[in-house]
Parts: sequence; structure tokens; C-alpha cells
Amino acid sequence: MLGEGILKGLAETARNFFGSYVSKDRLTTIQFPEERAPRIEASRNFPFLVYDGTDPMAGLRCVSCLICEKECPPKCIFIEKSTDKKPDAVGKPQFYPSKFNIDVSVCMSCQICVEVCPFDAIKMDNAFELSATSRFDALLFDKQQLAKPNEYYHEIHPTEASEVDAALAAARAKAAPKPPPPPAAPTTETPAL
Amino acid sequence: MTPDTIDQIFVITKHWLLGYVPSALQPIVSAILSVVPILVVFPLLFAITTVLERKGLGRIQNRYGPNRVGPYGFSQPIADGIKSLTKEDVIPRSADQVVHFLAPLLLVLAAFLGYAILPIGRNMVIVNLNAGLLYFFAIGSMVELAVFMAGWSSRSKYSLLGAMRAVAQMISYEIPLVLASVVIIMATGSLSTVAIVEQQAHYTYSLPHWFVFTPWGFAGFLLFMVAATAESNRSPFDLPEGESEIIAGYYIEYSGFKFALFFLGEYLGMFATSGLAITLFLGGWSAPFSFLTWVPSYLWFFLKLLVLICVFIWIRGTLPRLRQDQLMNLAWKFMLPMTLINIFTAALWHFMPAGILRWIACTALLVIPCIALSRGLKQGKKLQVRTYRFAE
Amino acid sequence: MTVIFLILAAITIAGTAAAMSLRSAIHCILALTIGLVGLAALYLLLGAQFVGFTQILVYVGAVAILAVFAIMMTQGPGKTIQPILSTNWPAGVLVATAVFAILAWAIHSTPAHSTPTQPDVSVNQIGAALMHHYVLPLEIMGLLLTAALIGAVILAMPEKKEPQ
Amino acid sequence: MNGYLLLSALLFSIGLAGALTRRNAILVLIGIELMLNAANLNLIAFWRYGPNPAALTGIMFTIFSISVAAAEAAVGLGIILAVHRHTRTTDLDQMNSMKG
Repeated sequence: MLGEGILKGLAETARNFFGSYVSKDRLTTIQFPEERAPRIEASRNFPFLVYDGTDPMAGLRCVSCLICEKECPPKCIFIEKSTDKKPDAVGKPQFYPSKFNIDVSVCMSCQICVEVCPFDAIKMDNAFELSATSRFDALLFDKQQLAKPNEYYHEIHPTEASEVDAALAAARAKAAPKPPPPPAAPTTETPAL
Repeated sequence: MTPDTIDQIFVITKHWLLGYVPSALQPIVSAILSVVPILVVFPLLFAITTVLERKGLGRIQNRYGPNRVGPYGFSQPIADGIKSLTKEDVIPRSADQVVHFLAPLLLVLAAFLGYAILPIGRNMVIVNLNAGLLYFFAIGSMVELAVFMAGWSSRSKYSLLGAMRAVAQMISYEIPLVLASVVIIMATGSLSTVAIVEQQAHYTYSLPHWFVFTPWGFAGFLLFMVAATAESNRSPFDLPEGESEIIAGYYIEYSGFKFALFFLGEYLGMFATSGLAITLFLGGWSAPFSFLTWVPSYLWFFLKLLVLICVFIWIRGTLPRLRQDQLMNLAWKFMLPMTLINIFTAALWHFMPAGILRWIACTALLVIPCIALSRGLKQGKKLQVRTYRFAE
Repeated sequence: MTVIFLILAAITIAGTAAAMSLRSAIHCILALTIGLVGLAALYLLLGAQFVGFTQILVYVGAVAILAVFAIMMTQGPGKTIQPILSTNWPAGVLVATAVFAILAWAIHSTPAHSTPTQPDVSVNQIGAALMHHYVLPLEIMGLLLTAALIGAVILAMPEKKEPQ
Repeated sequence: MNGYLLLSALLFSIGLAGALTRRNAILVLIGIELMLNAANLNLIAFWRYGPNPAALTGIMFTIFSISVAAAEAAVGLGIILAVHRHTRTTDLDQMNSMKG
């Protein structure tokens, strides 16, 4: 019939128009600041340093082996090794980074640093609201800003965090009986969650 | 406050204000008093329509319209207004300064002049010309010149292309527009819009005598609305400002307030032509049913105007843009013959005795050529299945 | 009454004089439209409403756009710098002033008589006159316009290149 | 009355001057258009101030003259375009060869 296509089109848009007021599932837009999209587990943004226990500086897993600094494609990680040592996650005394800077404006969140880190010290965060006023120093995150507790890691990447903790617990168990026969000094057992 | 006083509230206030004016200045002040409300009301309607349009289009596409600025986004036009006022007005160096400056002014002037003969309410018309319709189409034809001036003076290929497309489209759709309204002039026997509305304001067992309820009136109304959409460069006919092909057509080199003036001119043109459509076909300010006549007359006019605007937005959300040749074919090969046939059916309607036979004859006389024409026009274009050739 | 007439006369003369003297052709056409609108206003002043609006519709709406299209199609790119006046332009101006002098003298010498009543003519009377008394010229006008329409199209159509 | 006649005489002479002196063919056509308009003004002036305004002769004559002028403008521009297609110029001084 003549003009059938136009009428069908008009009917379709009318259905959309009135449907959007009636059934809420038609409107898929999420009003960003008020409503938030459900966080997808594998989403990643910029790296952060994981620490165990409560004191961020003491519990840092990073032993400043500088592999991630070498591997980072845009070269946005800067580490300064410390002179003294402190016990790391497994209890072995290791160096620790006295200065650990990541230039977030340069980082392309490629996750290579996470893959190459032998000590699971650096993981990918998914907080994206990091806008700052000045372009240079405000986006250069130092050790304090990067360090985040293990619980936070569990919160954002639960499956991955539990695998990492299981591996760490196994490493600690394996490392604990190896010390020489004199009774092993009770190393402060970090509560493996 | 009897319903009649509410209906005539504006006319009474005007005469009351005129009482204070010395008789020497009487004509000038009365002219100002009747023009100023139009200059205030219709730009306000323009502001509301921009919000309605963006929210309507949004809802049609299953998303919210603007809802950030003000409650439900209704102070968005104020934000747009401020934005367009504060934007820097860039004039291209090679542009022709005088003509570049005059084009938007002429466009808005022509758009506003069109309201002089629109009867908004019972005896609420600025000037009752007895050649009212001819005045409206004369003013309407000045818009093309303004569009051409805009396109030519900005000296850029895109704007010239857009201007040429716009002028070609507006000229070829002005003829069906005028011929579609000739039908009403034949039926009422007068060119004055007030007389046309007077004739439509009667009722038989509570149904109004609007011209849209006659076969030739309904066909005329459809043809008039299609031509009006093309005349104001809107929805399926917005080829002159086809963003995808020629960026923004004739007002590409305008920014800031002049750009807003173009939009104001376009929307006012749309309101003027749909206002005329209401006056000619939908009975101007007359109530749809006899028992509703206590409602003030100007309310009916603006209610019908809002309905027509929503239909414009609805069509804009649905129909895709026409190509230039389809546009021209529709105007010259379909609309022109249909309007001529419509005039013939109106004459037949006039001379045949009232009754069901007259209805059947006229509707047949309209529907059969319409189907034959569209079948014939479709014959030419053998629409084969679309084949794609991908690069090897 | 004469004040309005003087203003409108000034607008019309300014528009037409500019139309005949400006350098760029499109500016001439735009100046011409101002002159023609002034003329239409003069018709309204004289009480011939129908003619005034027809004048705007026909001239400003159609003829001006037609002339502008013609100019766009014939004018080459860029500003043509060749002189705008033809070679023997003084002769033209002389003839024009002579004609004006004779007309002015003729008008001046005729006794001024004017009927003060403003004949208000309604569109119905014009329509009736067109349909009853002047129906033959109306039909011929229709014929002439169609002939002009077809003629202009044929003239402007590019000829098919016949094989030499 | 004399004012209108003087004005139309002036318009006529401006149109004549334009038609005679301008080089561009389209502007000559515009000049002729102007002369026609001057004549129309005369007709309406005489109708308004003439002895028998009810006879509507002036208005009828002007309506027909406007439509003739429109037809003439269309055909004139058609001719100019056709000439332009052959000689590539609209300059009247160069169209002096009758070869065509």
C-alpha cells in the first residue's frame, strides 16, 4: 500500500517514544556521576604497589629488582634502590625502593610491569577519576600514593588476588623450614589472608 | 470574568492601555502594542521547541534528552543562548562584509514579517489584510534571497553548495505550497486569513467545519505540510544543511550570535508556515468541539501549534534524508500534479450537491491519481538488490 | 503623506542607482531588490495592495534569484577586473538625461489634478474583473507564460553534440 | 501625482542609462526590467489619481505587465546563457560578430 514504509517507521518511533516513559529497560543510558556501571573485574587503568599488613612502607612487597623499570615501554617508572634491607613478603631480607615514581600521564596501562614482576608487588588498579589541575607533577605518583593494601587488591580483582595469595602462602611455607638447624627464629608470620 | 472576557483579555488590555496615549500617537502605539507580544511569544516558543526537539529526539532513540541544565533540562535554551552570545563571531577574511552581515538579519526579518496576518485569537490579528495569503507568500519568497546571500557572501565552497541546494529546494517547493493553499482560497472565496478562520468556526452537531475534514482539504493539508517542511529546510528535506556531506550548508561561516539568528529564523519560519497551515486547514483559533468554545481562542491556536511542532519532531526522528534528485522528483513530478488535481476536486466538490456521492467521487478523484502517480514514478527506478563490490 | 512618499522614493532611487553603478554584479542585483521593495511599498502607499505583493512575489522572489543564478553561471572565478562601463558610455548617459529632461518638462507642464478619495479596492473586485472583463488577456497570459517557460528551458538546455 | 510621475521618469532614465552603458549583458537586462517597473509605477499612479479608479484598468494592466516582464526576464536570461555557452563571455562589446 502506498506510504506503508513511512507509517511503519512512524509507528516504530512512536512506540520507542512512549515506551521510553513506560518501560525503564528501554533506556540503557547510565547517568554517570549518580549511577555507576558495575565494575568489570578484568578492567585495569594504572599500576599500584601492593603492601601486606598495616604499615604501607614496611609491608611493601616490592624488592626494587628494577625489572619493571627496564621493561616498561614508555619508561614511566622510576625506582631508587634503598641501601639497607628489610624482610620482604616471604620473610627474606631484601632491598626495598626508597623512591618509586610512576608518571601516570605517560603510562599506557599495558600491564607489562605486572607480568614481569617476580614478587607480585605491582598490580593494575581500575580507579580512573585521577584528573588533576597541573599536567606534570600532579600526575607523577610517588610511593605513598601508589601503595595500596592487599585487602584493596582483593576488593578489585578477587580471583587474581586469591591466586597470588595462595602462591605467596606456599612460598612462605616452603621458605620457613629451610633456615639452618638452630631453631628458626619465629619470623613475624604475616597473616596470609 | 466571563469566558468571553478571558478570551478577549489581550484585546481589552490593549484598548485600556491605548486609552492613556494621546490621540496623536494612537496608531503608532497600537501597532507597537500588537507587535511586541508576537516578538516576545514566538522566540520563547523557539526556546521551548529546541528543548522539546532534543528531548523528543532523545526519547525516540531510547535515550534521555538534555536533563542537566535546570529541572528536566528546561533551562537548556538559556544555556544555549548564553553560549551563542558569548561565542566569538568569526568572519572569514575573504567574506563580503556587508552581505555577510545582512543575510541573517533579512532571514529573521522575513520570518517575523510572516506573522502579521496570522489570526492567533478571536480578533487578535496584527493587521487584517484582504490580500493576506498573497502577503505571506511574498514575504516567504524573500527568505530564499537571504539564504542565497548567506551562502554566497561567505565565499566558501561548502556554503555556496548549501545555498544553491537550499534555494533550488525552496523554489521548487514554493509552488506546491502556494497551490495547496489555492484550494482554500477557492473554498472560502477570500484571501484574508481572518475570513478563512471565520468560515471554519461554525459547528454542525458539535463537529467543526474545518477544511481538513473534507477530502480535498485533507489532501491539501498533507501536501501543505510536506511543502512546509521542505520550505523550512527541516527533517527529510534538510539537504542544505546535510552535516555529513557539506558540513552545515549555507550558515557554515557564521558563528556566535549570527549562527543563533539563523536558527531563530529557521524555527520562526517553521512556526509561521505551520501557523498558516492551522489557519487554513485546522480552523485557526476555533475550538475542536462546539461544547469546548468556552476555552479562550488563543489557547486553541497554540495547542494546535504545539501538536504540529511535535509532528515535525516526530517526522524528524523517523525519516531519512532525501537525495537531491529524489527531492526534486517529489516536488515536480508528484506534488505539483497532485495539487492541481486537488484544485480540480475542490471545484468538483463545490459544484456537486452535498451527500455521500460527493464524498466518494472526490476521494476517488484524489486517491486513484495518487496511487497511479506513485506507481508510475516508482516504475522508472528499478530498485534492484543492492550489490557491494569489495576491494580485492 | 508626502513624508512617507519622499522616504520611499529616496529608497527606490538609491537602490536603482546603486543597481546600475556598482562594480560587482551580485551587489547590483541585491541593490536592485532594495529598489524593487521600495517600489512595492510605493504601490501599497497608492492603495494597490494586490499589485504590491505580486511585485514582491514576482520580482524579489523570482526574478532576482533568476538573475543571480544567471550571474553565477556566467561569471568566471574571481573578480573580473575589466571595466564595467561599455566603450561609448557617455552617449548612453547623454540619451538618458535627455529623455529625463523631456519627461520632466512634459510632467511639469501638465496641470496637476488629483482626486483626493483613496479608492479602496478589494481583492475580490480584482479577481472578479480578471475573471469577467479581462478573461481573454488572462488566458493569453497563461499561454504566454507556458511558452516562455518552455522557451527558456530549451534555450538554456545544453544542445546534444550532433556528430559532425 | 506629479511626484509619482517624476519618480517614474527618473526610474525610467536610470534604467535606460544602465541598459545603455553597462557592459555585462545581465545588467542590461536588469536595466530593461527597471524601465518596465517605472512604467508600472506610472500606470498605478494614473489609476490612483485618474478620473475613474473603479474601472481597475491600471491594476489589470500592471498585473499583466509584471507577468510579461517575468516571462521576458526568464527568456532573456535563457538567451544570455545560450550565448555564454558559445562565446564564453557576457561582455556585450565582444559580441559584435554576427557569425553566431
